[in-house]
Amino acid sequence: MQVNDNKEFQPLIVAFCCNWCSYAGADLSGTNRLNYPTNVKIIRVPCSCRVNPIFILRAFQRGADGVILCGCHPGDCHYTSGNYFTRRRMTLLFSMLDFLGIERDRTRVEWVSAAEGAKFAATMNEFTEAVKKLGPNRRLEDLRCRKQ
Amino acid sequence: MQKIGVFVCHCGTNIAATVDVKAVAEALSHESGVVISQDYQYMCSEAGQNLIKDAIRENGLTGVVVCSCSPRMHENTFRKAAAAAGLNPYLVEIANIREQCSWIHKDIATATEKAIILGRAAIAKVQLNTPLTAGESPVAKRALVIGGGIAGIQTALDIAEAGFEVDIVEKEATIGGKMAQIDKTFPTLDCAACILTPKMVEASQNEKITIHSYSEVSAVKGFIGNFTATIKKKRRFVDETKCTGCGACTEVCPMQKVPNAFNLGLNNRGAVYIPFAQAVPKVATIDPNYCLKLRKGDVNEKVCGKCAEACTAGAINYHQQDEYIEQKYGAIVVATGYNPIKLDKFDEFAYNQCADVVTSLELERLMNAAGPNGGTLLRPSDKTHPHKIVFVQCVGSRCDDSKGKPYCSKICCMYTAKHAMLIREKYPDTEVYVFYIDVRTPGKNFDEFYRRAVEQYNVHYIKGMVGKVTPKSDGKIDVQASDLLSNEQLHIDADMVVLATAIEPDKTARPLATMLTTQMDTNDFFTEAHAKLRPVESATAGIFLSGACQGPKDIPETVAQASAAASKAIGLLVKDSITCNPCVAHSNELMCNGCSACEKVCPYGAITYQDKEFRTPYRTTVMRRVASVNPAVCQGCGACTVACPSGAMDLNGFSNSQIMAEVDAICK
Amino acid sequence: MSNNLKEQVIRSSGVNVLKCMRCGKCSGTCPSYDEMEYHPHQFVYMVEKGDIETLMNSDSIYKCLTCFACVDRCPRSVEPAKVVEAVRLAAVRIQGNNHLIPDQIPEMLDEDLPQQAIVTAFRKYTK
Amino acid sequence: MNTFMYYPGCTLRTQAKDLDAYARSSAEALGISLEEPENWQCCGGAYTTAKDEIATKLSAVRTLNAAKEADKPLITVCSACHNVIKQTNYDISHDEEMSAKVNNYLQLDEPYNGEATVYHYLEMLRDVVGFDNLKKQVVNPFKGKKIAAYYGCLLLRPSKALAMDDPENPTIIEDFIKAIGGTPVIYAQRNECCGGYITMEDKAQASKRSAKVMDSAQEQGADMIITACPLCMYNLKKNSGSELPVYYFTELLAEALEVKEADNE
Amino acid sequence: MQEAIISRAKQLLADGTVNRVIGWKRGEFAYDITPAIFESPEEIDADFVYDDFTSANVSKYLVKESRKEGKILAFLKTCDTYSLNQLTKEHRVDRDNIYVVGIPSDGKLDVEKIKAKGITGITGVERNGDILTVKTIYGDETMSVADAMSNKCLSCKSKKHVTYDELIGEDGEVTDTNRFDMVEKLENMTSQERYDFWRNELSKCIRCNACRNVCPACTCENCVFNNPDSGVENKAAADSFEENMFHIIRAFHVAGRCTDCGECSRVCPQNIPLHLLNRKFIKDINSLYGEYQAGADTTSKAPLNNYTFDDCEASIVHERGVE
Repeated sequence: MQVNDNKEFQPLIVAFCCNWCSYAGADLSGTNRLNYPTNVKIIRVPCSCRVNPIFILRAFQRGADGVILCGCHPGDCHYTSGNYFTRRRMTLLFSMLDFLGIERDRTRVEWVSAAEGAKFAATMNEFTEAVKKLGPNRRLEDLRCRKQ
Repeated sequence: MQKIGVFVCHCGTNIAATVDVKAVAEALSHESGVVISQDYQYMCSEAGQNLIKDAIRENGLTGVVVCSCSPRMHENTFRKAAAAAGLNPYLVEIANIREQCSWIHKDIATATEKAIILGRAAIAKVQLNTPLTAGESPVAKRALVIGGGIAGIQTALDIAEAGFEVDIVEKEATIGGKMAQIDKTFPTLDCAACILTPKMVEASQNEKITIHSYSEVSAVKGFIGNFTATIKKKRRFVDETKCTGCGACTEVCPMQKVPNAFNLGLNNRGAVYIPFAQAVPKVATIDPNYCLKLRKGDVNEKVCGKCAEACTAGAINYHQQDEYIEQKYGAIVVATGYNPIKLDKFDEFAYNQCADVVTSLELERLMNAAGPNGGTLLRPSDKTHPHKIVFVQCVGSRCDDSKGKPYCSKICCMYTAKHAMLIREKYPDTEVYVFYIDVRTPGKNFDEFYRRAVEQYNVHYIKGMVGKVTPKSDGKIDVQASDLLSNEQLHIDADMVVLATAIEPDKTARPLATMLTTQMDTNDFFTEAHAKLRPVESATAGIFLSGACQGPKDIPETVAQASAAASKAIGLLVKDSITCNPCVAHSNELMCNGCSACEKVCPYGAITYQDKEFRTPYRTTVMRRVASVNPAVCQGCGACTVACPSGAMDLNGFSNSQIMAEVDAICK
Repeated sequence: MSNNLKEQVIRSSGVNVLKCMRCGKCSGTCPSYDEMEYHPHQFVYMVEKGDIETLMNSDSIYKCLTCFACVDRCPRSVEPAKVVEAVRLAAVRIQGNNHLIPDQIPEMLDEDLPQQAIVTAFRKYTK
Repeated sequence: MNTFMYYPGCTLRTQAKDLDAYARSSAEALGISLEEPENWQCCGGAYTTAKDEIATKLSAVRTLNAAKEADKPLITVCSACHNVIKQTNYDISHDEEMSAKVNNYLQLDEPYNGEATVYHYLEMLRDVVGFDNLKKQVVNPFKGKKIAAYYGCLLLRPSKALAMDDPENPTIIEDFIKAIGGTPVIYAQRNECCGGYITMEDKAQASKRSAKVMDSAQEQGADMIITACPLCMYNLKKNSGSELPVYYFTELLAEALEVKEADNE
Repeated sequence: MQEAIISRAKQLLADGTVNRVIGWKRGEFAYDITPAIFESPEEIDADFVYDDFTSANVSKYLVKESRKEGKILAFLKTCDTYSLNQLTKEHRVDRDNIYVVGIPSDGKLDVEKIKAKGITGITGVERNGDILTVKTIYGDETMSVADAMSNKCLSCKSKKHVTYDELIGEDGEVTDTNRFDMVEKLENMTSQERYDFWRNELSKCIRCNACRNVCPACTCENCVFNNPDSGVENKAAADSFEENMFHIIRAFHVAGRCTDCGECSRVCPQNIPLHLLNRKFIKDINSLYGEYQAGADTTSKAPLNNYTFDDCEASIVHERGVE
């Protein structure tokens, strides 16, 4: 969580992006100068299927307010099948987080190809807004990790 | 103790205009482990790289973080620079502060703040980087080409030319494929046999090439550089080494009612046959479904046996069995080709009801000098000369329903123009109508060719589609069609109808893809590794694609792709060993459960298991099943790392602790 | 108006006219082709353009035999006969626009005419 | 004994009494019991493909539901009834919106969603009796008769819904002809429309269509033509201008089984 | 039943089919039954117990035991056979080294439920149809069997043994239970209500690891929570997040592998309904990817190691029902 001058809540968003599609899509939105908020910080992974649920929980533990996972569109995975596994894993994980009462809008999976710079920016804008509306993550954080 | 160097790039003003690079360098200099933090105009320039190299040498850096453009841009540049200065290239990390920071944000304060956080994440990660060395795996200097059509032949010739052994596996009794059945080729109208058969002979005479005809690949194991294939040589009841191809057996065979597959059943042949005069290998084959002796079941019975009597070379062997050959290959090229689809679902065109409604490939045989009519175009029904011929385009292509194929078969527009032209040339008294939806002629000299058919040969091209073909009692065929430009429904009294039948991949392609763990699309065409940039490679390393097995193609395109696939295969075969991407998975045997979860999600079959002995307390040991990753096969996706419940499986370069360190640094 | 009509026809027919690749096979196969002013492929194209009223005012809508030859043979699964039916319904549903009125029936009858024909014609021409 | 629910339809009660009578007597001879549903209504004559018409489809659903409740397959012999009922059944089981609307309207004890099985009489002969079996029961075969099968449009199309035979190269009536000892004549117009209901207002068009069918059959040397549809029968006989005899397939069946006179005095 | 089991165990030891038996013996109290290894008929006669309190699933012990010399005899209730099958599928046990005798299970008793009726000093029980006679040092008490039945048996999913070498008694069928009712009830709550429910439950966790230690799916050589490289190493929960983390990850790790044996909740000293987490995954898997019962066979692909091209998107979670 970041607090800026006018004290509007600024969520911290962690975005996991696969190297081949979504990270390149993020680069493309940069190349095209398409703005999205500074709240979003990208972590590069080889494939969306590299993202362990533990990473996502860890981000929430350390104070992230939203976590989004981006990968190649189903069928386009550089490694042929990675994102299909991702899709099942994340569907079940998100469903479980929802079951535990964690706000469902804090998590998201989006397929962004290397050509979809505009979609990447739009997705990040939307997601940041959605998380902003939810307010700070309180239900799934480690109090010891909160910034004083 | 870590000694990390941080290098912040201005990228001219690309970064420096929105990110206060000096502030970033300053802030990052306070991070733990950082011993030097500098900024520079252009880090990727030679001077910039020298800055990094000098810093590595002078400060004995253990890790480098470059805050610059996307790693997709210059990661390799900086890795090379590090390696030149003696630092393992995998100890370099990039913080992307251009594409993912300066270019998308406007406010300098927040952009700078974000750049610092991204730098911190890279520093946190690089602390956990380990030096990686790319592994090596040997390459067997032999290629396997599956399919002996023009694609397979061209690929094999090119590979052999480069000095490597090649095996062609062809399921039919001869190589040559579809091109051997074709009469003339567009857009030059030279005779297919005249340009193909020399290549077939060349292939058979090339000492580097081994042709396994009447054979199929029954199993493939291994990985790039190191495949093992099992080839099943089907029994042809003729000893290939003895048969001289004299054809005496084919003449004495009393069973002459076998539909001649080479002529698409338009005439008959014997139960023992040589597919066509220029067949390679020119060896007879007995069809056990028709041979009077073999059909009996007991070959010892005194039935027929005329071919054996006629064969002076003693090549006929009724007792022959299938033979299996196992061979190691460094590269595999798939060239399984295509077939016209079955037309059972399109009987509005009366293909099954009228002998004079033929497919285009059948027309090739009907017009071919070596075909059933010796090159004179005659109606199959009554052997009379047709005076009005209607061509129907897109039969089974571009369909949205289950009857046909959704794609354009690509070659039909051109071969139809060729057929029309050849007929008009040879039989000026024959009227030719072509019903088309679109005429697609992209290709060198293609449209000119089609225009010639219209302008010079006066072929009637009609925009519209045939709706119903009705054979009549007088032998004519009523073709009911729409003419969309004149907005009328036409009835043409034709003598023959030729259907430009959609083409589909050979039926053997799908089981082969499973065997090779390569991808296919829903139409059973092999999928290339990248639609634009890697068009002749499959996504599975070491497997290449040649010809129409990858998608509909004409001959020039097929040959071009065949040579391209060959050059890719040669590029692999010239190497004694291949360098593997070191960012691969590895399993910690002490933690591995041997549960096979990782193996199940691995798209490359890179994970195998073995039983290993482990020490347990009190000097006892226990056998456990543990996973090991073949670094030559693993591509580093990381699917296994998440499937593994104990965390025994981890990924070099993107380890659990590295990613977690990034998460922590960002969330700090 | 015409946009509403187009929507109505598309909804009523359940046909996606955009799937048409303009091959004309429907018109090539249509047994009523010569009786029609507008032909099956034109129905599809004109509905796509939104030019429905022209079709509604044409006699062509009463010439379709609903034999489904175009439906079965269309390579793109467009189902032109369903478009014709939808346009005809749009026409006869207009008050007073029935194409067949009961008073006309007696003179059409002959002793062999099966009532199937009468029932069907009523279904097709009348609302 | 196999029992079916048998739906005759309106025309079989009036102009096509033969079609009905021979169907019944032949079924009896073949050991098939046909039960007529109570208070059946007209099928509607033509199936409205429009998605926004429900009322015109209800009577077919009522018939189908009667078969479902009786737990018997529904059998039809008139091509038009068959077409309407099969299309209704297909759509109601594939189109949720339609099924919801119909069930909302009908308020049956249990919603109807396409559970009933619908057979054409010919399908019953093929799939239940079996043409081989039928052949054995023929006492009066049509030896040497060249018989042309006329499918028309309603029996085969739309093939997705009717699913009776290959719509372009059907064999069911030809196989039937072989079973009763005749020689089938294949001709191109056998699956093209006779002109149908257009005969009401455009005799010329109906004549053109039916003449084309008859000519096509005659050209291939047919001695007679057989059909399952009263309207086809009407158009071919009345409008084609051809002298080629046209019969209902049931008539030939009854004759082959020698039950023709018994029921049709 | 105990006699039949004991006599069969002794036979199989005597004829050399097996050299060890895994069974159960009694602890300090009548209802305190724990798994134990027996190597001789004498040991069996002395200590072997099989009664209404014998709930413990012994299949997990076979991970280690089946790697030892010689064959081991295991008596498995229906639910235990699912666990063993799953372990076989994951190569965690050497099935060839195990001789499985399937025994019927008509439901086991939960002593806590008996105690909750105010009954103490229990020395034994006797079942007579639906009536349970509890013997205590203070005399006999009666209650209905159903009231004393352990929760996991109340929602028994199957009376059918999925693997065995021989059976004692008749085999049953897969049963149709309402085991997802509670999961569904929670799903229909609001997000805040669910959060409150789980906060209340999970905050009771003392990280004793009993759930992990008893779970037949948790047989990792080294648990990720003990692995210093995993980044989530934590041996004792220090705060609410870590309670969540432990249970979410544990449930996720057994998702698609959990046979729903219910041992986790049975052994939880804090009575946290941990099985609901597993059942939530099972329910989701069944509804999203098709019915799947872990342990029903040894060949099918686990749902999380499998996919289809048209699987639903993760957004399905965001689109459904109650927020």
